[in-house]
Amino acid sequence: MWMLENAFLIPLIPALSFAVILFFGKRVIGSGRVHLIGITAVSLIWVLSLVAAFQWTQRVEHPSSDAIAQISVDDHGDDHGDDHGDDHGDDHGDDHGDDHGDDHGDDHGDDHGDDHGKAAMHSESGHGGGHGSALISPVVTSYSKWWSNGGVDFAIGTHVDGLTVLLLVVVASISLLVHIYSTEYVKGDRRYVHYYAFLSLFTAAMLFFVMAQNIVQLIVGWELVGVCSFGLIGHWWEEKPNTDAALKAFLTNRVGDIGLLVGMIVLWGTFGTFSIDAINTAISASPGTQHFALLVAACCLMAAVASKSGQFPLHTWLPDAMAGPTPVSALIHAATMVVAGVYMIARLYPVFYDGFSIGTSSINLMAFIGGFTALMGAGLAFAQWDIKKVLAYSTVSQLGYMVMALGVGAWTAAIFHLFTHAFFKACLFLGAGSVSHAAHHTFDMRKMGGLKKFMPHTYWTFVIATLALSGIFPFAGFWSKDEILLGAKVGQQSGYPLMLIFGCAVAFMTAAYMTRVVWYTFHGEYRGHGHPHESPKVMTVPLWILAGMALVGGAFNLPGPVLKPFGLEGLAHRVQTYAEPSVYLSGLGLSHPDPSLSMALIGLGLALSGIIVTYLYFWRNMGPKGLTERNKYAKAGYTFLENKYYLDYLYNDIIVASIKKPIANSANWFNQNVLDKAVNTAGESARDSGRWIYKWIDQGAIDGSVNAAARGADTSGEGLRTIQSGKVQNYGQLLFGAAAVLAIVFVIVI
Amino acid sequence: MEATGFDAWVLTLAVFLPLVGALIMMVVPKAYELEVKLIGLGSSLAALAVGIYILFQFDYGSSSELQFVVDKGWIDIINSRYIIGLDGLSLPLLLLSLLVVPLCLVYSWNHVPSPGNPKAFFILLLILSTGMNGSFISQDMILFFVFFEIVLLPMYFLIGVWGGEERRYASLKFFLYTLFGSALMIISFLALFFLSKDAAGNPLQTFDMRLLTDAAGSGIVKTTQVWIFAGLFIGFGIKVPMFPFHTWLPDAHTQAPTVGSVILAAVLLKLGTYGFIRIAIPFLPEAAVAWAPWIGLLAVIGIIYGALGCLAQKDMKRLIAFSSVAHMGFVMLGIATLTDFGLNAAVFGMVAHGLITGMLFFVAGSIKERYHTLEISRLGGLLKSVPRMGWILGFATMASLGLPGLAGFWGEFPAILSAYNPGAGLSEELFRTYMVIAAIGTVLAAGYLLWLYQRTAFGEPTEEFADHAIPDVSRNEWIAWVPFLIGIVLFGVWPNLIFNLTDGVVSSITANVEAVVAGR
Amino acid sequence: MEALLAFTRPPLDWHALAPELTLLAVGTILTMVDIIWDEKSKQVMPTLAGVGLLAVLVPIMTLALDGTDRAMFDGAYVVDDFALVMKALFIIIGYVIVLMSVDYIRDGDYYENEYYTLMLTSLLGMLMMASSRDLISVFVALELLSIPAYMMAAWRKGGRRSNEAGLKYYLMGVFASAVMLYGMSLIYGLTGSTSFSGIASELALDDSATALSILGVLFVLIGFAFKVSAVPFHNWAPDTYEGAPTPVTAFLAVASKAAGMVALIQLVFVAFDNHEVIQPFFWLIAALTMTIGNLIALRQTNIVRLLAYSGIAQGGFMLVPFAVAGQASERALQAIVVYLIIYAFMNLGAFSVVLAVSRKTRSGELESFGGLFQYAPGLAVAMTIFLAALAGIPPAGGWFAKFGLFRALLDAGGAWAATLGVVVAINTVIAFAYYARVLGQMWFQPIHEGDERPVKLTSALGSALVIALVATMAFGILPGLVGHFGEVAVLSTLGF
Amino acid sequence: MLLNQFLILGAVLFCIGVYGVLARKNAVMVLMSIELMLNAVNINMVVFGVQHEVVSGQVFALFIIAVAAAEVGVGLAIVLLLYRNQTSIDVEDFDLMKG
Repeated sequence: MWMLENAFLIPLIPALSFAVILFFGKRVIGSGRVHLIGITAVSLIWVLSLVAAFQWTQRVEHPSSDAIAQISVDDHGDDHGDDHGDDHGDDHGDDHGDDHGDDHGDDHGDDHGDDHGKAAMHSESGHGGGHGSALISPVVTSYSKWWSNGGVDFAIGTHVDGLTVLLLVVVASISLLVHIYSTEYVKGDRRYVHYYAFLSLFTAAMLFFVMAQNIVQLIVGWELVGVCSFGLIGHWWEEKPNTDAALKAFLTNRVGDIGLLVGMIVLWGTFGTFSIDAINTAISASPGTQHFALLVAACCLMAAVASKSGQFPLHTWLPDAMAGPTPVSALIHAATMVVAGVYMIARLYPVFYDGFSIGTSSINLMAFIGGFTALMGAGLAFAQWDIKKVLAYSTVSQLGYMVMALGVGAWTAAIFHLFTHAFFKACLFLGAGSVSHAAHHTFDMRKMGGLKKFMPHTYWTFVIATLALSGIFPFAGFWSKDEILLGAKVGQQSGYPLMLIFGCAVAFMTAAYMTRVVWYTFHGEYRGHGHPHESPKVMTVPLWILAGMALVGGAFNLPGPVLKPFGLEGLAHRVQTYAEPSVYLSGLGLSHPDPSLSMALIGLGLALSGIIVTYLYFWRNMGPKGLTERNKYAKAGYTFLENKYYLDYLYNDIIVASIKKPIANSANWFNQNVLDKAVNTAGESARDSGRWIYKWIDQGAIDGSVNAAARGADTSGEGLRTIQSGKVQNYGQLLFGAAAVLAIVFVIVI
Repeated sequence: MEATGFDAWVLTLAVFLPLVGALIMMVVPKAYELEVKLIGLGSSLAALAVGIYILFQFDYGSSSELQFVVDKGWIDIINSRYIIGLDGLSLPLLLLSLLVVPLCLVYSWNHVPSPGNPKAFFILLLILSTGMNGSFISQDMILFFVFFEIVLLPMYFLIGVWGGEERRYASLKFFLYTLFGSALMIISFLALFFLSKDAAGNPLQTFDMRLLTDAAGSGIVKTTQVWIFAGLFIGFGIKVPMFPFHTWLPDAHTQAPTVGSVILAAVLLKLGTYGFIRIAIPFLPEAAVAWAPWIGLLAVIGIIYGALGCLAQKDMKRLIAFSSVAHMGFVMLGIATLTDFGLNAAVFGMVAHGLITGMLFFVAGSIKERYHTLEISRLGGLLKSVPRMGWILGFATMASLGLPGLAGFWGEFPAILSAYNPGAGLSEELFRTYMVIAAIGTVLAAGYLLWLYQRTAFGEPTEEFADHAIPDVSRNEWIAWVPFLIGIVLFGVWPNLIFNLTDGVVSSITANVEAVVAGR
Repeated sequence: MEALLAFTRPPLDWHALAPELTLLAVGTILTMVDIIWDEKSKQVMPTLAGVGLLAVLVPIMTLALDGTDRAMFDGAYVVDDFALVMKALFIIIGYVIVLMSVDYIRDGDYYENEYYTLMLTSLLGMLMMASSRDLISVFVALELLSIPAYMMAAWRKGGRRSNEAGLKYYLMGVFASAVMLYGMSLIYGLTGSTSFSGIASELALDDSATALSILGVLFVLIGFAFKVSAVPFHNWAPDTYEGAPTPVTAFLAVASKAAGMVALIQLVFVAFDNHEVIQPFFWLIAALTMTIGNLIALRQTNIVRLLAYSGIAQGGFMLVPFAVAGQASERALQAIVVYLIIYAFMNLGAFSVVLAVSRKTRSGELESFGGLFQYAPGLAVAMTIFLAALAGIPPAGGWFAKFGLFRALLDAGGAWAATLGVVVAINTVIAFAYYARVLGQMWFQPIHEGDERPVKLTSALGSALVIALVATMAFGILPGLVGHFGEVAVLSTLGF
Repeated sequence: MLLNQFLILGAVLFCIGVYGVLARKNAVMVLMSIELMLNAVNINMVVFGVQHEVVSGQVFALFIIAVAAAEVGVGLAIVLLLYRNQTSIDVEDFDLMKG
């Protein structure tokens, strides 16, 4: 398990490549070739992360021997979890096997882990903790003292478990593809070197964040990725809009960071430790004991999540962030950085689970924010003409989906969706990039159309990704979305009906607006100018790879029943098995809903209807105008036309009328004029109040009083000069007068 | 434990070598300009070398004890002695001030601002450094007071002679403010001298800081303590500067020559906070507890207020100056919590602010030198016209807004953190409120700094400078700046460098406070 | 006839009188020399005077080494350590003033010989003042030091300003001394004794002060408050200082103020010990003097006049410890003496710089200092140090003097003392405001009338400057030197 | 003996003197008034001396008389000087320096 204990190497490599590129990029290597360093570094960590992932699976598959002793202890917890729902014997047993593996491990692991951890702290010996806990705890933490302050030790190290390696793989893969893709996309850019330097830095920061051993590291990584995003959004800083967008992104995130800081501090104050492992263990050991503190912390952290993962109401920076280069949008603002919030929730899940009492409630802040964001994002996606904006809002919506999933207790589903979404959304963005690359760097869909025949690769990959996003069987999105809906339906102790409705609506709308995009971009007549052309291999190959993942990504967490016919039940729920930190979650009594065919069909149906309706709508509108006459024959009733008419009607008066016009537009209006304005005016008003205070309070009152005192002294000096009349007899009078007065006063007083 | 042999001399050397250099320079005629400069640089470098020697000789195991102690008679008649010593609290600050001065000399080697006269300029800088170094190592209140005051005149002349248009007003304001503060300060010192008693209850009648720290204000009734603390509070608070005593700072900074601002920001302001930690709190723990809520309040007001002030500025240098008010607010918040956590954060904040804001002022000065203006609206596109400087500015900006991994963050974050659990039975609710406000302050900080950066560095250069060929960072500037940049990164990545040093001292201080509060 | 024969000369301790006698001899020699070769003697006069003054230091030293307190005329005239310290101070001041005067008097072709003779006479009065422990001797000493000073003030016979200065100084002086005498008469009437010790014991008898005693004490104190130009008895000072020849101004501002202080010390700490009037009176006077002196100084444009007001304010600082004479007599006395000594040197230094500069610019206006730093950096730095000392900024000497004040106040403790302390603190700030105007002229301003000619520093003036500079810095860096004298004074006066 | 009468006489004389000093414009008259004050003091001294039956009072008086003579001498000299320079001995006229 070497890789797991020395995972710290993984962020180190891109960090080095960043330094190399920045300092030797121009001089030594030559601007044109810096990408080589970046790509080498990233492919290296890609390999490493795969190794890590493999070793992790080994680790889960073969729990260490001394652990078996504990089985009996955990059985109850498990059976309890599995009680409700129809039982599939093998599945059951299978679960058992795994759960034993994890569960008994944790009881042990924590103590040991901690002991060793402490030992490591005291002896300050590098990975003592790691080695110690590696044997038995599913979570591999290895850390050493970073700095200590007032008796509080701050560790730096890695916290590797299923979730970590999953994110490792995602980040490394997509970063690698983006690196390759960019070599063509930003070729000959004015700041090629800086571009790659920042890509490396971002990768390093993101990995650092993912592997954070304690919440302080979480904060550090969180901020660092934020800065990289700032630098890359403002990559073309000559144009003011870009820098505005960059500032907006950074400042909005800073607002969330208030929540982050405060929330983390509350956690620290409550549990007296920074270690994620310790905090989670503490909560799952005795749930509910710290409920209020956790509620506060969770609320604060939600603000952070909202800002980083573009949740309502702090999402407005994300669409603007599209000002950055498209590959950056794919990497940072679709696949990795923006899911940092989701990741943090998952990472500190006990906090939220307990704080929002997800287990018992049937609605809670996180679920609602997530659901609402999903709905709103989807609605907004309709109103956009800029293809990247559509994708951005779609990202907002999907992130909302994930947050909602976490809010309803469907941990695995959320992470699984995070996993799949990363690939197909990256694919979509890169596709969009490829399109604009072809169509003279425009992102306006009204200037596109009919690109299908010019750029088939882009088209097909885009379609695949679209299907995946829409959740069409058997594409990746289908499986993950299905699990989320299922989770919303079943919930923990009670279902989340509202979330289920939101989920379904979003499923439908997603399919609809994505079809719209596909339509406007690739079908119909080319409305732009010049001759679009397919992008070169270096761009299309990554597209295909991602498309492939979008196609098969679902396989990583197939439900048991699906595999049963093939006798592959052993491969069921891999993500759940490997990624889910049952160490922490089991203590919370988190249960998994059993797969249900009906739910899957409903989800699929919604998606399909969305696509069909949209397709027909456009198909119909583009036909010869004779069709409108046929409308009149509706009553005469050709079933086929009726159907069409029915659909048409449906679309026009229900979908379009209900979604596009009121909801989407009003949502858009609200978004632009209220939320966005609010964000901007917040800045403005701060600036104005600053001016006011400076003018009136600082320069006026405070400084004024100081200067006034000085002036007062000066003028009184001037006044006093009059007693110096120059007439000697006045002097005498003053002298004797003073003498007399003093005499009288003293005689009276004393 | 008095130092012996050479060790007994190192601190004295570190303090007075620059002064010796200055005296030699005085007698060398102006005509030999180069020689004069070399003597100045040499003496300051010699002092720095001594500092490095100290760095190696320092016993980090017992960083909480005074080391290199010298205790010689000075003014027997008032029982004030020449006591100097160095512990983990003084070491970083001493080194900072030892480092800054030679860098400033290098920076202004060929760029002594008008009206020129490098000889006088260098001499004043050296005298200044003597005063600063001395303040950080003196363990006798009168000695401290003398060094504390020595820095005034040189800075007054630096601002007044080599400053901007409003220089006379600014320099005088700076001087009078500080003079007032120090007058009240000396009153408080004397009150301590007469009132504090030792454990046995008989009067100490000493200025020896070590004894007074042990006495911890015993024998002084609380109300009196509060009054004495008030004197110290004003004396140090003006220097920090704390709201509402801050108004001298923007003027002084704006008008001062570049190195003047750098030294002001990097070292002089620290004298105030250092005084709080070294003198005010340990000597008068009870009063400190009584004052802490108010200090905290003023600190957070300063944070928000300074930030808002920054947003209002049109002049780059003035903006940076106001940001100092905000940053020192964080430092004071850390101090106000009276936890060793907070005090450590405060010390770290001092060093970090010294490096970062010093760096910012350097850049501002160089920009002024090239563009002859610091009006934000007239600047722009620095990244295009002077890319390297633009990057350095961006770097310093990021550090200043508290980006993790750079020094600034470790001053801010622990300070905020410490407010969650204030020490010495201070009201948690109150300080947690402060914590949240301070956290909001970080947003504003990001706001004004990025706003500054956007308007100065991003975009295209303004027309008036578009066609000028403006030189990028020069050799001397590199020499002067690189140490700052390295320091910012180094402390950001490895904060323990400082926390390790200060922790011992600070925890003994807070333990003392806790004990006293518990005891009475 | 019998009575005449019955007269027996009181025992004279010649050694004790040696300093006075030497000074007298020097004065006489000067006069003789002047009478014998009048014109030719001009060259040697200053030298003679200076050497003579230094000669006076010899007996003072021997007495100091001998160390026994000597009293004569049944305690009316005492030579103790305090007296010796003060005498030494007066002599040194006198010497420095001679150095300052040489070129001034010579260039202005005034009567030289008489000038020095008169100055020595005035110094003689001061020496007496230091030893007087009796109303009569104090009075005589006072007049002996004042009357020549009147004439010196009016020394520039042709100059109307000088005449006016003389007139004002004279009229106010004699008026004040008349008031003082009236007070003395009342005191005498109450106590029936003229010796301080007698007065003290008598006043101590009646527990609460009678109106008469209050009146008496008050008038006597006022007489000397005038001498130290305390507000509101100060008006003469600015005019006289401005009008009088600058060396004379220095003499008045330093020497005669010191003499007044010496008298006050004896009166307050011995004669009127713990009288009810003392503390409130001095609290008020000190506060007024500091504040008003400083405030008016803010508006001055003439450097000498500015220094005059600064001198008034400094006098106010010196008066502060009297306000706590009761509670902290020891530290108070110490503070006054220390302040007196340091003040003497820093003020003399400032005046010598003014002399040096005005020799070139021929003007006493503040502007004449413009850009001094650029063409005479040495002078500028020296002036900076003296002003810093006056403002009380370490390491220049003044800080220790101010420190002494605070020390005395804090030692006394209590609200009134603390309040006065704050007043002092504020006044230090105001004071720097106008010292800074001089500094600003020297450092920040362009050269006055663009004339860059360097300032020619004559040897005499230069040495005066050096003495003052060395003393000021020494007292600042090693205050122990001066502090010691303070303790000596305490010991002998209060018998601690 | 009638102590108080003498004291009152002294006081009255003193007050007259003060008035003269503060009110009369002619410098010579001012000098005279000062003499008046001094003599008031002399009366006090002598009377008190008699009352206490010690001689020091008279001695003091003698000293005062002597010193007063010297003072007046100087005073007249100054007045003469003034008269020579600006042909006026009105003390009101001498206010070159003020403020």
